[in-house]
Amino acid sequence: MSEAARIYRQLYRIRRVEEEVARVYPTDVIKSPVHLSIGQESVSVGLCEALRPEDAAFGTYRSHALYLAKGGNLRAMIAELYGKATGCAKGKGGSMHLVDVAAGMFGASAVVGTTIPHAVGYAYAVKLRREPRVVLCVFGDGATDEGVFYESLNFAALKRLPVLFACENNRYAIHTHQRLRQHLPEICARAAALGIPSERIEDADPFAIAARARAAADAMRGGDAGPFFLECMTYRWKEHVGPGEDYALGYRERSEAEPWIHGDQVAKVAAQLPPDERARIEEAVEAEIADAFAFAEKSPFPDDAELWTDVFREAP
Amino acid sequence: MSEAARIYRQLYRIRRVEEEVARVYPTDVIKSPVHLSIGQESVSVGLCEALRPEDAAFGTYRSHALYLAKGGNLRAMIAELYGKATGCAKGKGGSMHLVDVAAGMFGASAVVGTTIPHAVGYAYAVKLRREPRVVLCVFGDGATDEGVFYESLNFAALKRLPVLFACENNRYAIHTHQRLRQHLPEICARAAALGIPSERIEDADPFAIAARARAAADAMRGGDAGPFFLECMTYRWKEHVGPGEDYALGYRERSEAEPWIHGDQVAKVAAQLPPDERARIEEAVEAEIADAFAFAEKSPFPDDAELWTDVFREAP
Amino acid sequence: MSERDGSYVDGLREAVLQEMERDPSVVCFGLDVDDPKAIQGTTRGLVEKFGQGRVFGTPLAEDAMTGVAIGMALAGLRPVHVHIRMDFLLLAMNQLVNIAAKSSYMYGGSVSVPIVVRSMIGKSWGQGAQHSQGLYSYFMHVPGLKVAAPTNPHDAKGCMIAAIRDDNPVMMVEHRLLYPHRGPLPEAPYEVRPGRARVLAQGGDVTLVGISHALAECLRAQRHLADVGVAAEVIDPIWLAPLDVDGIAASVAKTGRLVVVDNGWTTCGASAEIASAVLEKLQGQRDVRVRRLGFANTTCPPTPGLEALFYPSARTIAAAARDLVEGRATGWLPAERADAVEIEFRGPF
Amino acid sequence: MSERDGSYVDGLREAVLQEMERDPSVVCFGLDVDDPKAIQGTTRGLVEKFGQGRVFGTPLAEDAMTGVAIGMALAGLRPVHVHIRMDFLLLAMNQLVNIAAKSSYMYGGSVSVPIVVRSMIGKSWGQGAQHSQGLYSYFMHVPGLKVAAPTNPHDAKGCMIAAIRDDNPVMMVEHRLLYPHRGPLPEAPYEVRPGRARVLAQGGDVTLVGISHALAECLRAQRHLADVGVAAEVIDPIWLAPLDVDGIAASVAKTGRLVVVDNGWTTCGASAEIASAVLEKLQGQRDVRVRRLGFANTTCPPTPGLEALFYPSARTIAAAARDLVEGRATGWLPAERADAVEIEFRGPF
Ligand SMILES: Cc1ncc(C[n+]2csc(CCOP(=O)(O)OP(=O)(O)O)c2C)c(N)n1
Ligand SMILES: Cc1ncc(C[n+]2csc(CCOP(=O)(O)OP(=O)(O)O)c2C)c(N)n1
Ligand SMILES: [Mg+2]
Ligand SMILES: [Mg+2]
Repeated sequence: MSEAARIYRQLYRIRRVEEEVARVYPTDVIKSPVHLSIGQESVSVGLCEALRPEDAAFGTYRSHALYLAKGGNLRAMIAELYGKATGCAKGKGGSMHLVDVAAGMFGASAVVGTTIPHAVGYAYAVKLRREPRVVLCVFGDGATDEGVFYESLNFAALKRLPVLFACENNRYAIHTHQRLRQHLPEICARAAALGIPSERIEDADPFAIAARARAAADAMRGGDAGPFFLECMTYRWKEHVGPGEDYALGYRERSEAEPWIHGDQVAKVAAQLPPDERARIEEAVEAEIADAFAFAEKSPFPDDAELWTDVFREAP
Repeated sequence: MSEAARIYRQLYRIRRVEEEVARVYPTDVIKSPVHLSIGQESVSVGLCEALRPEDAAFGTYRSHALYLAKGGNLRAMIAELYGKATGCAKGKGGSMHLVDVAAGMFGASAVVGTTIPHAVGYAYAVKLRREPRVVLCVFGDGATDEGVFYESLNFAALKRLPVLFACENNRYAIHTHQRLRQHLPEICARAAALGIPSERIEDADPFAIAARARAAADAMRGGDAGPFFLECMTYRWKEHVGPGEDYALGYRERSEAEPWIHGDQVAKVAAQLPPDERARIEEAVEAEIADAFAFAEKSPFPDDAELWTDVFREAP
Repeated sequence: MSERDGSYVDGLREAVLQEMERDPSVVCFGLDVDDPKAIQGTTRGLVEKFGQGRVFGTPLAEDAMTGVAIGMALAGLRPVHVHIRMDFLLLAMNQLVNIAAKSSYMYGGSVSVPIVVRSMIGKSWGQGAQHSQGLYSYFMHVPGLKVAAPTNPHDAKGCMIAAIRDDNPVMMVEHRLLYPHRGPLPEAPYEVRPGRARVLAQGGDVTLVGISHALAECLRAQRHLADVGVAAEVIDPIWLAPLDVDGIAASVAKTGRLVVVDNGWTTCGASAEIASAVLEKLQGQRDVRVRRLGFANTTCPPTPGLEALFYPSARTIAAAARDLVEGRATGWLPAERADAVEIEFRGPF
Repeated sequence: MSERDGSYVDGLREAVLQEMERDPSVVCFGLDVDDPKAIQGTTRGLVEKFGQGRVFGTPLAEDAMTGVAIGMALAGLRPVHVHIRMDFLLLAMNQLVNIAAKSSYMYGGSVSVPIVVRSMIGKSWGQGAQHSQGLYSYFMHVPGLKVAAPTNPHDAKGCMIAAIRDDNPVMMVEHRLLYPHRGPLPEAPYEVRPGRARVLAQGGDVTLVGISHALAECLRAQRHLADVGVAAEVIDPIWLAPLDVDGIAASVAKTGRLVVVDNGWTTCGASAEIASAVLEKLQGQRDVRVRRLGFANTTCPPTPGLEALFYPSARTIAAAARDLVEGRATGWLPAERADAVEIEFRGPF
């Protein structure tokens, strides 16, 4: 598959999965909070395009896109949202805690900023064992307010760890704009001051993100190049949590969204493909999605006894 | 009094108080940890020279110098070290928790970095009430590793608060050099990245510190100029905690200390004064110190019932 | 004169509003306090009325912002710091425990730290591992903090006013499911101070103590128990620190049986404290039987079936209380009754 | 074959050293682990032997470094993270409680977090408000964490090895005053696993449970009590989570009297848990009298006279136990005895 085809398949798949989640949500089959990435897909897709299957990724409660882009199992994800025993966390995690160890998709946490040091610690292990792997660490602009962000970057810089930090800057933490939280909205400068080279990509172009991420990742693999910081500007189309829109709330104008909606990366990349290739991709994805929702639908809920398992990992 | 005389009096007084603390320490009259500022006096003295009595200061467990420079009561300080009821915290704080509200000397805490946000919050109140006051916030280089440092500076910058941040950089956190904790040892750049103008003073010259601090403080008084960040290089002559030296431990060489000992600011400022003026100052200070130790010596220990008071501030 | 009615949300909002009117040193801040959702309405209108100096949203910085609140308090303000989840207070433990709780003591009484920290406990709709914890026993553990957990609109307002006027740090524990609850809500300001638990239903067979939202379950359990002839006395501690041990013990001295139902884990929790304090107090006077109920000793799962098992409910509380009264495992579990089901919470959050 | 002797410090050091030799995935880090003082000697020699990759000092960043440990564990390492004061763990609560304790459960068993967190409790020589806290009840409270509080060199080594080999997060609680204590210390590696409290002295009149350094005081109290004809059974729980309630209850079933002496505050503390768990277990079988002792319900003052009052001592424990046995306030306080005084700790720290 060409890079464009690969990227389009990812973009389309994530967009459509989330649209389906939004569509079924009002029927209450998903009885837990969902934070959709609609509009932001190209960031995760571009970043993961630079990764190898054996690389690791850490995300947030808004990680449907990252999970899928990194190769997480779709059936297990939808089943997890439905709270089913076949979910990626057996129904014990939910949308905010997606995990797929086989795909290298680790920890997604509901507490902002908390997985940043996990990525750094994982990278420490990778470097100690001299493995030619990298770790992708994705978080929002809100996370860059938190102290743990600085502590983690400082340590990654000090130990020259193979971490690709990626800030998905959609300008908002819930309903609060970055300018109401940071005097200087220069997140790259913060990373640079700690000794981490950094760069901002303004338009969420997945090819540009992939290219920059690949260069950074390949440079740090197995060596001493140390971490890199990418700030990817993007925009959340839906409400902070839930399936709807929220322009009526008044904290932002629809006009702010419009350039992003017009510049939609899913449509842009679609336009790069020959129509038949595009159709083939879309058809396959639609079938996969239908299968995943059907799988989730018919999977059983966990047994009551499952309440008590997994608190501790029992000795083998 | 001339500025030189004022500064010398402060420097000499702090140096001599701490020398006396070190002298009596082996007799066990002080039964708690002491973190001496010997060698670092000029930083607190220069900074406080820029303050007015109504300004507030926040420090650390290593705050004998700051407390005295800010006008803290000497008798109450020595009595506190002795654990006496007449101490500034009635014997319930000790050397690490010096306080003198009347002198504007607030909170000194034993947990690194914890008083930084207090200074910021205090400054918020000052600004809200439009008072022409500033807040001095002193901490070590070690504190700039901690997340709370970044969170606090970010908020101070965002709200344009009248805080003079002052990092007393003696290069060590206990026995660990800054280069083992930070990839880039550019603390000023960290403040700048958050939107706070910053400057480093290399030689701990109290006149230079005072001049820079005064300019910054006066600019921010009652207005919207916002915080300023000063990094003051200095050197700790004694061990991290306790009255002795520690060059034998092996984590640093005496040769590293030597330029600082040769360039001792106490001696330098002394040399600027006419001998008789200097003698008068020294004599007065010696009498004051003798009085303070005698006062501490003969003060009573707190009554047993004091164990139970002050847990809560009782309603008036 | 007919009493005014209002919700728990109204109580919280009105308390802060009235105190801010009365006392210019009161300020209110926290993530999202000034956003369109206004912390489920509890901070609605404050910024319009008092301006952005006294009411403001903050960066995400739980640790520093708690320290900022302490610094404000040292400068004479009375900050109310709001958190949408109690779980996030785990980022603020250093400032709360090492500083706020200790400042008065370790500075020999020369300062005080009158801060109020509001935080919400989530439940149901798959809040999951990190949005469901009731961690107030952490605050009860440490001398120097006060803790209120009001369960109705009247007390929400009264505790909040008392908290703001208190010269010490006070933690306000607010359960999200209580927010829509309605009840009498006097308009004029008043305080519900620490010191006195409240008896909500009288009975001689067993004492049910319910903490935060668990009180609502206890009140429903009391009706299930009445159906089978067991008379339960239901007690609302209101304040967890200081705790009215005497008030609870007085009831247990009568019933001889104590069920403490917590909205948190039992191990080293509020239920452990209440059980052991009451038993210490009554030993030698009265033989007492005791049972602690709380979260299952697991992490909270979001999937609905397991989530329901995770929490004590009116029915499981009633069953445990009856077993205690009869001194044996009766196997009884009351049937659902339409008038004893919680209003369902529906997402997204 | 004569048993080898060693100190608590030796036990801790040897455990980590042997495990690092056995298992290349074990790493050890924390502020100052590689400095000349080597955490009072407990990490001495490790960096020389295993290199700076596996043993390293860190920046001051308790929150992130705890997260780093978790990330390492997710990648298959077994980190031992060291803190010179338990008080500093208040900065790490989010990672410990929201992540380490919950990862296995909230990721449906697909990951585990085998980290060991060592931290020290300070006492005496004016450690004061923020260098004296025994906050382990915070860790007992949350499902998913294990907690060990060994009181002698043998158990220090055995618990540490068990902790490192455990696939779950384990908190090691180490009291500074125990560090110089000496005792039998077998050379070959062995585990002291959770599950079994140890009876250190037998007696039929009262059960003394001592946590961490409080156990040393209980052993001295037992001698004071023997002087007046009271036979105390002394129990060391060793592990606080999981806790051997059955073992303690078996002793109390015999004596009918329980004194729990903690090295922390009593409210919602380990002593509240032990008292209520034992009482719940024995109710209906045996009438039990109970007393909890711990820190005074105040902040720890540094001045020596008040500091001495802040802690339970062998003498106050003995007095409380005798009062419990006699069922009245006897007013007895044993005289100091030369063979029952703690080796004095002298500063600077
Ligand atoms: C430590 C913490 N504080 C507050 C919250 C509440 N909260 C949930 S999501 C969120 C916004 C985070 O914004 P950002 O990091 O930009 O991510 P985005 O939602 O935009 O993807 C906040 C404040 C939280 N979950 N964790
Ligand atoms: C949060 C925290 N972590 C660790 C410690 C242990 N500690 C005490 S002093 C100190 C060094 C701090 O260095 P710095 O801030 O440079 O101050 P200095 O002692 O050099 O004046 C450390 C790590 C502490 N007190 N608090
Ligand atoms: Mg955002
Ligand atoms: Mg330093």
